[in-house]
Amino acid sequence: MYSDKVMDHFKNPRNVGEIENPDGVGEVGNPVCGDIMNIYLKIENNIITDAKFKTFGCGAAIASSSMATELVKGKTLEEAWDVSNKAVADALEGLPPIKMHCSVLAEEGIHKAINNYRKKQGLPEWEEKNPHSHEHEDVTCEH
Amino acid sequence: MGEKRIIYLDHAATTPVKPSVADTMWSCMNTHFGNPSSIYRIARESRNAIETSRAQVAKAVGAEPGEIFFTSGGSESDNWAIKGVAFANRKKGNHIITSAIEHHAVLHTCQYLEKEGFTVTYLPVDHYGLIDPADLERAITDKTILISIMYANNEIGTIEPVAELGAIARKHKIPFHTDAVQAIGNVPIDVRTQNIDLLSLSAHKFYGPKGCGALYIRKGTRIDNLIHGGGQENRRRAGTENIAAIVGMGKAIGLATADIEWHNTQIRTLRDRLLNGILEKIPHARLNGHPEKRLPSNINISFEFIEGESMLLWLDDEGICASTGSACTSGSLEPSHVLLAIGLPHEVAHGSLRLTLGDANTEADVDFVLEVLPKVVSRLRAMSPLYKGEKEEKRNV
Amino acid sequence: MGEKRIIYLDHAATTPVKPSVADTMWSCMNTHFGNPSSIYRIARESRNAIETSRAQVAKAVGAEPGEIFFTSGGSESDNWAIKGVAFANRKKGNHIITSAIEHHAVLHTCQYLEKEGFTVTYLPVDHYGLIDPADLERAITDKTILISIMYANNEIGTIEPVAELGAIARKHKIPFHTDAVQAIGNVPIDVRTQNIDLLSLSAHKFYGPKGCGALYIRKGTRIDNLIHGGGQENRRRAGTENIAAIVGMGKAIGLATADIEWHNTQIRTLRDRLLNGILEKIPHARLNGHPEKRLPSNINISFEFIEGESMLLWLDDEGICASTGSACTSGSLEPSHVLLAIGLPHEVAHGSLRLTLGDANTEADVDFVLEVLPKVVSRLRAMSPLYKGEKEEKRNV
Ligand SMILES: Cc1ncc(COP(=O)(O)O)c(C=O)c1O
Ligand SMILES: Cc1ncc(COP(=O)(O)O)c(C=O)c1O
Ligand code: FES
Ligand code: FES
Repeated sequence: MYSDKVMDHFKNPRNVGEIENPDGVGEVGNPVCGDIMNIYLKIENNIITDAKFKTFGCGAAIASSSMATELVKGKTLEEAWDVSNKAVADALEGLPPIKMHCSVLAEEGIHKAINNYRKKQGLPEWEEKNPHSHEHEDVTCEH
Repeated sequence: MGEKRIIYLDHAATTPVKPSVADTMWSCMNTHFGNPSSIYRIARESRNAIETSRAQVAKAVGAEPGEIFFTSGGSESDNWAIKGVAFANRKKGNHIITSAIEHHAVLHTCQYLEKEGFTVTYLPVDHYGLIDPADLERAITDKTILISIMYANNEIGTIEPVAELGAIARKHKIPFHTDAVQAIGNVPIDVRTQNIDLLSLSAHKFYGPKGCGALYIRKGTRIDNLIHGGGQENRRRAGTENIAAIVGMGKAIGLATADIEWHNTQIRTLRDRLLNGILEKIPHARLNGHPEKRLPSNINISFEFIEGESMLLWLDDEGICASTGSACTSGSLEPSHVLLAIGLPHEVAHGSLRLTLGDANTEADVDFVLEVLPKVVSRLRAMSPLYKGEKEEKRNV
Repeated sequence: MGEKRIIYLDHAATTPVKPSVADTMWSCMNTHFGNPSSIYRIARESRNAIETSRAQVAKAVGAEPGEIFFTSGGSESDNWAIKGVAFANRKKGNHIITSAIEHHAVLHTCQYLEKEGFTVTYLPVDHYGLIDPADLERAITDKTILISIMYANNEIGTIEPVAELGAIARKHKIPFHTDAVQAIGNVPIDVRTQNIDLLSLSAHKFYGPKGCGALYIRKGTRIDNLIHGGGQENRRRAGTENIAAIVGMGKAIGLATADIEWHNTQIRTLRDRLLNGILEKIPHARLNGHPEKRLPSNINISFEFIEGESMLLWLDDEGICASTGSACTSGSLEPSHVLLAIGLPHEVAHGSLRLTLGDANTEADVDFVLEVLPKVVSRLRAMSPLYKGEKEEKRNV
């Protein structure tokens, strides 16, 4: 069901944990649906110098968190903002269709953390291109 | 990867076919291929083989052979019982009573009937998953034409007070169906003393073949056919008989019901070793289902702060086959309707694990799980945002 | 009695499982027992095995794998197709068109639907058992929601003009179902070019296992489920998958459709030897069904003045397995509805014999039948009050 890459990031997740005094925090998901993702960012000079996560969720959710944090490390905030859920899924060598929403969650986690940082800096928040709507087959999750 | 030792703990999902049953089926497939409806000798041999099996199934539940009808499995049996009785009795009424924790083969069939103009009452259950007979009695109206309550639950293993429920149905002259797919072989079943009018079985749950089941229909019960056509199964279930599977089912049910007491003691001992070990070693874990009125092979346990699918993946990696009540295994949003019905919060239901033991499991299997599972739970808790760590653990234990 | 050589000539009733298929199933039963809905590795292996088989079945009829749904056999497939489409489209209309010579799995299902408020037109057939496409066109009303016409008849072997019938259905945008249980392996089937929306198959008719079939459902066809429950078969057919049988079916359909032309030539040659021999040796015998548009393996022949069952008993005594009407009608008083529909008088219909050849039959088998059958017929005619003896025979020949 899962690619080797997903299993690798599930079994050996990178960047698990919290950052002390993070510059940006993103909390997304809902325990009711079985998924919560917390993303913590360290940001210096507009560059993400460290990223960590904590996730309650399925294999795909954990692997997506791991991959997303890997992808944004070292990127500027603009570059990190453009890391789409598809990029996360592609980097994981694909996700089953019904698990795509777990990668959406990762994208949103990063976005929220970035906006949390911008807000603290007194900067205007960036707008979500596709506001939260990840689909589970025919049901769309509404929080 | 290499061949890894497999520890199969998902016997409620399906069981391996007993080698002796598989061999019987294989030789049956190679000898008794004649269509039992035909007139020549090899066809009569097929017919005899089927009738022997029918008698074995009948004996296992205390029915007459003429009351046993072979089907393609538990789902077909449930669908047939419910739709068949509902449509045949529509002139009398349109009300059906079932429970909130039935298998989907019952629940989705009832939901379908709701679209067809029937009204369905879904009885609630208590925290153990037990149905209160008084609730059943209260739910009955003069439009009630069918009561369908499962014998034992497939997820949490709770055994319902079937004889009592059956007695209430009988008193009100309403046909009583029970889905005994999980119960057979674990509980002594007697359709006469337990007032059961219809009962569903599925062979692959007791080391028989997949794709074969049976419906017991008490003589005199009004029921429409579900599969129309040829005159097989005394004109009640069309389709060329699956002789090999039917023979395999007969053999398997004989073995499964031969010595229930002894078998249960064996498996319960092993189960309790596993259950107690888990509860001892892992904090924030709770057993779901009734502590005593439960299938001897079933453990269903919730681990707070973590999610089921990720547990399963880790266990699979160690060669352990288990299942969960988390919706994430199926990618749907709602976790198990059974766990919600017994009052578990969504996030706890998501962290549930079902381990169901079988004949081939050993103490070594149990001890291996007791070694692996605590590590898996700790590892997942360590990355869970819901888990506040050691401190909370100490406080709550 | 001792072991007698069996000459099996009832392949339309059922076929023996090919040894290679039986072996595959046996080993599958012993290795892939994991419930395909589960998440662990051994379950994924089961799932892969099923998907391979689905692709094989799809290829055999020119469908997409996602349009193939496994069932418990031809009867279930027919019931599902007809009831499923009927109930799902009831708001549009309540009229169904089928033919007078369908298998009981179709006919009895239609009769059941008549009780449920549907109207059914049973198209007549000509003396060969052929349906006239113009009759179909005329029968269509704006309430017609389903057309179900079999591909090839199981008794007389006549092959219907399916592509033409399908084109008419398509033109009127009415779903077109065909029961291809007897046709597969004998006729090249392509659901796309033949305008087929639903198609029934049964594995035991092509040397696969009993209790396993498939329904092809063209993408976009509105159809209700017949067996509700778990999410198997893409949520359209509940029940734990019969993995071994499904794998066996895939393998068998691959073998059966690999080289239809060659296979047909072989079997037709043998069949014609038998048919011509019978017509030569036995007076007052006539072939039923179409002389050319017929299954290559099928002989259906009426012998005047005698009755079918007594023929079968004599043949069985010689080790020859044959049938009269369809297997499922045995034990009923009415002769075959198919033979009546092609215009046979009752008494002639009663004296009909069906011989259906298969892969293992040899010239020696045929010659043995040609030796035995004339004696059987003479013996029975000698005691028939209808038979006026030699003189009449001479007059008519
Ligand atoms: C034309 C036709 N349709 C349907 C069936 C039913 O198939 P099964 O007996 O496998 O259910 C048969 C054979 O019995 C048949 O010949
Ligand atoms: C309680 C119960 N009922 C019905 C079924 C359905 O049986 P099957 O999958 O054999 O159709 C199952 C198992 O899946 C079950 O556990
Ligand atoms: S957070 Fe609810 S499904 Fe995504
Ligand atoms: S967390 Fe539920 S599907 Fe991924």
